[in-house]
Amino acid sequence: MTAPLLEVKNLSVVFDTEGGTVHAVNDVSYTIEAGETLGIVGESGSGKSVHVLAMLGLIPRPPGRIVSGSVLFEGRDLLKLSEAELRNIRGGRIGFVFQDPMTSLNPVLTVERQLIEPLTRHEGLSRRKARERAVELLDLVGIPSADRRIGQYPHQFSGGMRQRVMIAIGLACSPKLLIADEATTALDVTVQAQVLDLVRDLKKRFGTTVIWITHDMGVVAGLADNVQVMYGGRIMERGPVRSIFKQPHSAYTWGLLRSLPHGETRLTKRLYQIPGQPPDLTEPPVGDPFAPRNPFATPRCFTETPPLRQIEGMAPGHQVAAWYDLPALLAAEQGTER
Amino acid sequence: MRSFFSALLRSKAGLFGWIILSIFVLAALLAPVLGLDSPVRGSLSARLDPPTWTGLFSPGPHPLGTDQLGRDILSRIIYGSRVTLAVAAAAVILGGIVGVGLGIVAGYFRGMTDRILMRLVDIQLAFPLMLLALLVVAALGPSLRNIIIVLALTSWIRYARIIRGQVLAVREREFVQSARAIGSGTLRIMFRHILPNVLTPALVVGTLELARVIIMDAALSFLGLGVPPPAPSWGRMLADGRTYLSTAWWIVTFPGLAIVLTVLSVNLVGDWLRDYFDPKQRGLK
Amino acid sequence: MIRYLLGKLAESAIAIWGVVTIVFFVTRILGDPSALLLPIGASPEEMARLQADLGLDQPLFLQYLSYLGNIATGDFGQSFQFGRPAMGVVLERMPATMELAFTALILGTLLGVVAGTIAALNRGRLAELVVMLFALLGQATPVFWLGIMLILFFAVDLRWLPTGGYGTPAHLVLPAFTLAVFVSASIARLLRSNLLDVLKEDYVRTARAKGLMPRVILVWHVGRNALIPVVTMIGIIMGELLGGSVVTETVFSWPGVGRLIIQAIETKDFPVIQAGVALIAFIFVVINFAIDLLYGLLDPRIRERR
Amino acid sequence: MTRPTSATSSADAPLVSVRDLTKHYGGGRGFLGASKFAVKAIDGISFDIAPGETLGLVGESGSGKSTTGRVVLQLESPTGGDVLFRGQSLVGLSPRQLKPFRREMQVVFQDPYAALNPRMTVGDFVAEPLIVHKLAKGSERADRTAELFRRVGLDPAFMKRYPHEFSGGQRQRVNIARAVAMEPSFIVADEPITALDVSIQAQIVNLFQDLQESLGIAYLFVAHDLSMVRYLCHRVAVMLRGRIVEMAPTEAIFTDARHPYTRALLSAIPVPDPDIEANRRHLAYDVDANPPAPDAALREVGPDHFLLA
Amino acid sequence: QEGEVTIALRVAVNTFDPHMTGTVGSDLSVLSHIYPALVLRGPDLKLQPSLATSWEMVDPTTWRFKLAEGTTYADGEKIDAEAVKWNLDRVRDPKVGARIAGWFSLVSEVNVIDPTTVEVKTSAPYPALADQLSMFLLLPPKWAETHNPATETLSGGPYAVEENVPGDRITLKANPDYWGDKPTFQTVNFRTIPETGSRIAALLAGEVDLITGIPTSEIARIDAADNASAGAVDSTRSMLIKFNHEKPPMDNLKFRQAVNYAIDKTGIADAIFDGKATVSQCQILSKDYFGYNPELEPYPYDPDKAAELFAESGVDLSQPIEIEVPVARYLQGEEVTQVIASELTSLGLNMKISEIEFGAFMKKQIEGRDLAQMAVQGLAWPTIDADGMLTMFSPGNVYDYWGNEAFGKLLDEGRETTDKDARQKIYAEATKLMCDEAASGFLYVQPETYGVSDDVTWQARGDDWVRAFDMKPKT
Ligand SMILES: Nc1ncnc2c1ncn2[C@@H]1O[C@H](COP(=O)(O)OP(=O)(O)OP(=O)(O)O)[C@@H](O)[C@H]1O
Ligand SMILES: Nc1ncnc2c1ncn2[C@@H]1O[C@H](COP(=O)(O)OP(=O)(O)OP(=O)(O)O)[C@@H](O)[C@H]1O
Ligand SMILES: [Mg+2]
Ligand SMILES: [Mg+2]
Repeated sequence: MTAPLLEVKNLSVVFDTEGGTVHAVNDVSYTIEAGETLGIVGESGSGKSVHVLAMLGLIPRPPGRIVSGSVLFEGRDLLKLSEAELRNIRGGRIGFVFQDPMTSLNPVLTVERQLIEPLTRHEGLSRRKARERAVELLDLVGIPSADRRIGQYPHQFSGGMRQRVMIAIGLACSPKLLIADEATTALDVTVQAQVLDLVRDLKKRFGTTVIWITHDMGVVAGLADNVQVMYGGRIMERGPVRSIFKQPHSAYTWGLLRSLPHGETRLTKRLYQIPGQPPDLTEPPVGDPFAPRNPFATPRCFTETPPLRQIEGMAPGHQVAAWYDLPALLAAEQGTER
Repeated sequence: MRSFFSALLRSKAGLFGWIILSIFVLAALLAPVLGLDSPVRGSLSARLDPPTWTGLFSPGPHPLGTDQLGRDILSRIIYGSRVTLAVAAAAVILGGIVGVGLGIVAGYFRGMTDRILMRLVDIQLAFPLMLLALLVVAALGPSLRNIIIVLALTSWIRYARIIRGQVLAVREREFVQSARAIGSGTLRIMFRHILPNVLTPALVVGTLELARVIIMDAALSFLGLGVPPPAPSWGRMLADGRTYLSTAWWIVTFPGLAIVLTVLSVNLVGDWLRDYFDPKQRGLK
Repeated sequence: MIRYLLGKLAESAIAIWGVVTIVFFVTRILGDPSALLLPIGASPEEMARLQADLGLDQPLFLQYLSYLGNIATGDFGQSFQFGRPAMGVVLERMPATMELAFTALILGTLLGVVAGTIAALNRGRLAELVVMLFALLGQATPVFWLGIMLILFFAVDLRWLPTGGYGTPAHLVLPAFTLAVFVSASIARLLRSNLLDVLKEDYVRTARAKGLMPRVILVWHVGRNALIPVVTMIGIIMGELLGGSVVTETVFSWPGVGRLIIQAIETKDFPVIQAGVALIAFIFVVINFAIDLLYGLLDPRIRERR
Repeated sequence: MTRPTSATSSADAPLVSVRDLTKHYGGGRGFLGASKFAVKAIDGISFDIAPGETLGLVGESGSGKSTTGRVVLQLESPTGGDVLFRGQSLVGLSPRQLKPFRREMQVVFQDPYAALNPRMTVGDFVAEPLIVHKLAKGSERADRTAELFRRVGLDPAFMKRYPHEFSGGQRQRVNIARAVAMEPSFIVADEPITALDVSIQAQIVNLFQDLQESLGIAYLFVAHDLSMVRYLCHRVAVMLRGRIVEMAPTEAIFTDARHPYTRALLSAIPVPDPDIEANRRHLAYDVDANPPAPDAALREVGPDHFLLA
Repeated sequence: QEGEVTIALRVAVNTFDPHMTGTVGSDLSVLSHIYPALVLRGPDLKLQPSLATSWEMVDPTTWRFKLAEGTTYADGEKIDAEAVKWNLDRVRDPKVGARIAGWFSLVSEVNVIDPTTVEVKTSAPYPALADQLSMFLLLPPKWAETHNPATETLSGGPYAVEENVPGDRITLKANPDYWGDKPTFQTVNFRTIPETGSRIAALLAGEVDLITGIPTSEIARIDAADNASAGAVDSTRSMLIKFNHEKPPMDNLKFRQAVNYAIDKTGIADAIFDGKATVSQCQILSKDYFGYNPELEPYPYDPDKAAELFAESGVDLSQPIEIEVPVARYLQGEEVTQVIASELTSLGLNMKISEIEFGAFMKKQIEGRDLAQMAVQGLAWPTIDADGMLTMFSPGNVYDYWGNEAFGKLLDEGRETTDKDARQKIYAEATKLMCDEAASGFLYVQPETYGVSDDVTWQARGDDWVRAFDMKPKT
């Protein structure tokens, strides 16, 4: 096999705040192959956004600080690059799409200007050429009469259209890697569905590698090849999408999936809810961060941090950070209930 | 109270500002018991005596020198802090109360009320401030009270404008709607919900205004319309001493220094208060 | 758009009406000018005659009505002191005022923008401290003090520049700089805090994520947004400079409208006070009109709202 | 529809009735007589909510769902139509006249953080309705507040804290505690779970359900997430461009949707199952091309199933 | 820089019409370079012939002036008896509303005897007429028909206006057609520099040749500079504490005397004015006035005596006593007021200072007749004659608060006679009465301070005139 497109190794990020040091990302490692779509889900505040931003030097510093790790992209360690070198990669080889299209687009600049910026910057296109390309891009993301609308300002676009503009910006320089952080959270389901169709289409046409961060398990199910579940600044589980959904090995993943209504109605039963509160990242717990909320936690979970590894019976590529064997425990439980 | 001091100790700049400001305020309060020379009576024979720093341990009779009438400058600065700080604080607070009040009313009720109040602001803005101050002082005569009124008059619009803008945003916040939904009265909404959320910008405007007002008093004094004598105000000392700038530098330098230090400390304290009153900054757990 | 412009026009008219009304009534509290206009020893009869000549013996309300009526035709009356139309007297001095105000504003804005930017981009470093200390001193130093110091140094000791007066660009340097220090201090402070706010905005992160050069981000993405409140501030400062540079004008013997109005206040030359204040208000309103349009240029959302 | 007589079943009388409600923004008198462009945020909608019932309100964004909630609560006055609470019209009442109704009707907003006053302790915030309506004083008030905290599953020790010290789920609980403080019979919940992450959504939805069971509260539940709507609501109304295009019992909507927009909406719900997702096809509905006809009216097409046609 | 001189004015020139302004220090000083006057007052404060070569009082109410021959304005218009008559008629014409009309209210008739002789009749004896005419500048009558004298000028004197930058400066060029002696300087600049410090700076920077109105403490500093010197002379303005006899306790003679004893006039003159001021000799006239009484001695500074008198006066010293002073009007007037207040305070009085704006002060004084118990004030009379000056204390005058009938009678007598010696005696009596009665607090004669560049010499003078013809280039 060739080298992976992106290899994150032992990435840790902290924020120095008045209230103490927030350990936002703890020892995160994973790889992405070219063409793969990785879905990242997890608790709010579990470090999903921070770790991708940190890779490209986009966290505010201070208070942010990368304590350790390396991020190899096409063989180069992004964390060791100078700001100038990073600038050449950002928006060029790696495209970003942020969550809120209203605040992520500059309200006082035309869509055209914001769209051609990466093109003139990275591809060295002339303004005229860049504009042509920008119109194509808008066309591509499905904005009707792109030629006319490109001269408008973000506030003249609807939410869904703005988000498409964001995606067009992310894709402008045909990046190898597209990182989308909650790119559809602000959209209603019908618009979200259109955006997702668009991304699928792009993947097919350009073979783009995608990191898709979201809360919506449904979106992940429809888009991702692999899923990575984060909690308390750590990766709890990662693996092929089917395997994660069908047979989660982490109690947290299992809890997440269980809290979703599966077409049942109120009359049938109460929704499952994960007990307890998310961890305080200024004093990260020893051991498995999820242990205090985990009904299956073993004593070891409270003392020793489990590594991300493949355990017996798992689908290929499926890894979990747990000291317990969830499917076995579940089976046992079902057995007793019967 | 404990959290107040611990918060203070955490910020060096804030601490510095508080200390300087406290020194001035304390000096102002304690002026009569400090055993100072009279700030208003001088001796003609001691006219324009330079500072006597014969050494820290044997200070001469006039550590900061005397002015053109032989009055002790140290004493005038300390007594002057009473006048200057009182005038400035009164003007800023008066302007603040009026400005914040009207800003909240305008922003909350919007519509006609807002339009009328904002036209008032326009009128006042279009009226050159310095000239307004001069006209009013000239018309009413320079007295401590009139100076305060004039300074407050030039000050309220800044609060009103800024607070109104903030209120327009805050009133759309959902907690305001929620307050309406539980049946809270207008006054309650304005004072319990909106006011605390616009207090920080008001505080910031206040600190800026305090500096401006002190300087404005100096400018009015320069034109002969400041705080009337014999009350020693810093601005007045500075203005009266200006003709002696090249023969007796100490007459203006020390009151000038007092102004700079006060403005500096007020700014630092203002910044600190903004953080202190922001619960987000306070109890980061 | 037309509706917007007409509305603005009406507002401006109201503001100017308010100003001329206030100035009318406040000047009347100033008292009777006849004692000042006549040489010492003038008899009460002479004073009464002068009052009648000046129309000050009429009931206040009638005076006000005829005043409004005259203003509507552009007539601010004869100056008591100068013996010719008050507006003419004021207009004569306007070029000097405008020259000083605009130079100081431009210089001060440039200084303030540079200082504010340096401070914001060097958060927590020495450069920020130095710049902010400078801004603080600019705020806390009375203009007359700075002015006199500059005169003593540059005009008396070094003899590089004239001590005061009006005419050549050399005359403009010191007064403009003195005012500019004051202007730049407020602009630097405001810009710095705006920049810090804007730097936290999501769209700045987007711009960084595009790999744009820092210069481009600063000028196009941060600068434009941070400048919007500064523009309002400039409007207010302009108002202050037009009428409020009295002190600078005095120190530098600059023959501006501010000093003229002060002189008119001292001698109770009502028509000149009224004409002067009204003219300044008018210019202020016009400038703010322009600033409103500039707003639209800077921020398309505002353009839209009209 | 036959009106139930009060003697037999007062329980079946609607708690809230909305009749031909419209709300237009902007508009007003234009300059020189030119009429300004008006946003018809809601454009003639009618529905009833029975005591203890949950009506779900879904639809595209900007279709007027939040506006409906605000107008029903009289936080804004409608342009036309009527809102009846227990048969009494609320429209045109002064704030003073509305005050007794405020005890009965409450609201929970989407963003739990924005809905909390950042400068107030959450204890004061939750206790505020008790003060405004003079329901309790002194230690009794503190006790009642603590009780409310417990009811929504929060530690009463948190009462002295400020909103920023809480997680999203806890904040939403605080909002709910405030809403139930006066034991209302009706709550408008405007996307109360959209801003929360999945694991917390379940907590809040369960809480809503518990409260309904114990206090008999009726909800107008606005949401994007149709699977939650399906879980929580008795009936569902689908809004499009300020109109209700379809309204039916929940199961009827999910199994027997008649309006093409409803179908498009349903088809777009992401399903947390890769197998299903892999073979999904989304139905498109171009609202611009097919806006709800201005002259259309709701018609009953099935038992309690209404369709705009 | 030969042939050019620059003079700093304290206030700007407002109008070019010499009949619409009585301000000597700016308007009239500048205009006196342009328009002729019948007589001029020299730096020694004596009258000199100018347009009028001689003049005499024919009888107590008739004056006759003999004019120089061949005198013209720059456009050739004659400056003859007709022109003088026209000017005197103009200034008295109520329709013109001349501000200085009051100076000539006693003039009843002006007759042209021949082209170079003009006769002025007054309705009552007016011994100071010639002095008054030294401030009266003559406009060209024909020219004035078609021009606005407020904004335009036509030279009839040694200089003509070359450039006028309103509020900033006026440049005068020598008038080549001037009928009199050639002026010393080719160019005269008047610059307006209101701020004292800036005026001094301009002198030291070599930008101006003459400044006036500087604090006496700066004289030494200017002297020390290598390009200028400074000095002071007595002005014609006496500083005094005006008592409001209508308000207690100022009606109490002992109290008034006590105040006079309580003030250290010499101390003020020496300390505040660096010895450049002269203590008033218990009268409001200075040496230059006609009618000055050389016999009087100032009240000595004697706080003990003052305390005694205060006690004897029976006045309740705890009552507040207000002392007013007009703002920025008199040289270091506010400082002097503070010294006075502090000296009186140290004797147990309850003093309160009010600085008020001059216009308000005048209004209070004349119309309101409501001066505070004391007011620091300076008085000068342009004709430098006891008649005008003392009249301000005679009953019936708008300025008077004293109401002393005997004093009023003396002044009436003085006005009715034209015999110099007789007048002198009457005024000696009047001034003595004022002194004995302590009619006011007598302070000092305000010094007229000035600074001159080393390029020129200037004959310092005590009235306000600043004129290039009093200056000469230094050789
Ligand atoms: N600027 C900052 N200063 C301090 N702490 C920060 C900062 N930015 C992020 N954090 C902390 O880092 C942690 C991880 O945040 P991150 O934004 O990555 O979460 P997330 O998984 O993206 O959550 P969400 O789903 O809500 O977007 C959080 O605990 C957050 O409080
Ligand atoms: N105060 C207002 N002034 C003007 N227009 C408004 C106002 N509030 C809402 N609107 C407009 O009314 C329409 C309906 O808005 P509303 O917020 O009710 O939609 P919604 O269905 O709640 O949307 P979302 O799902 O995005 O919350 C929108 O077009 C909106 O822009
Ligand atoms: Mg995130
Ligand atoms: Mg909504």
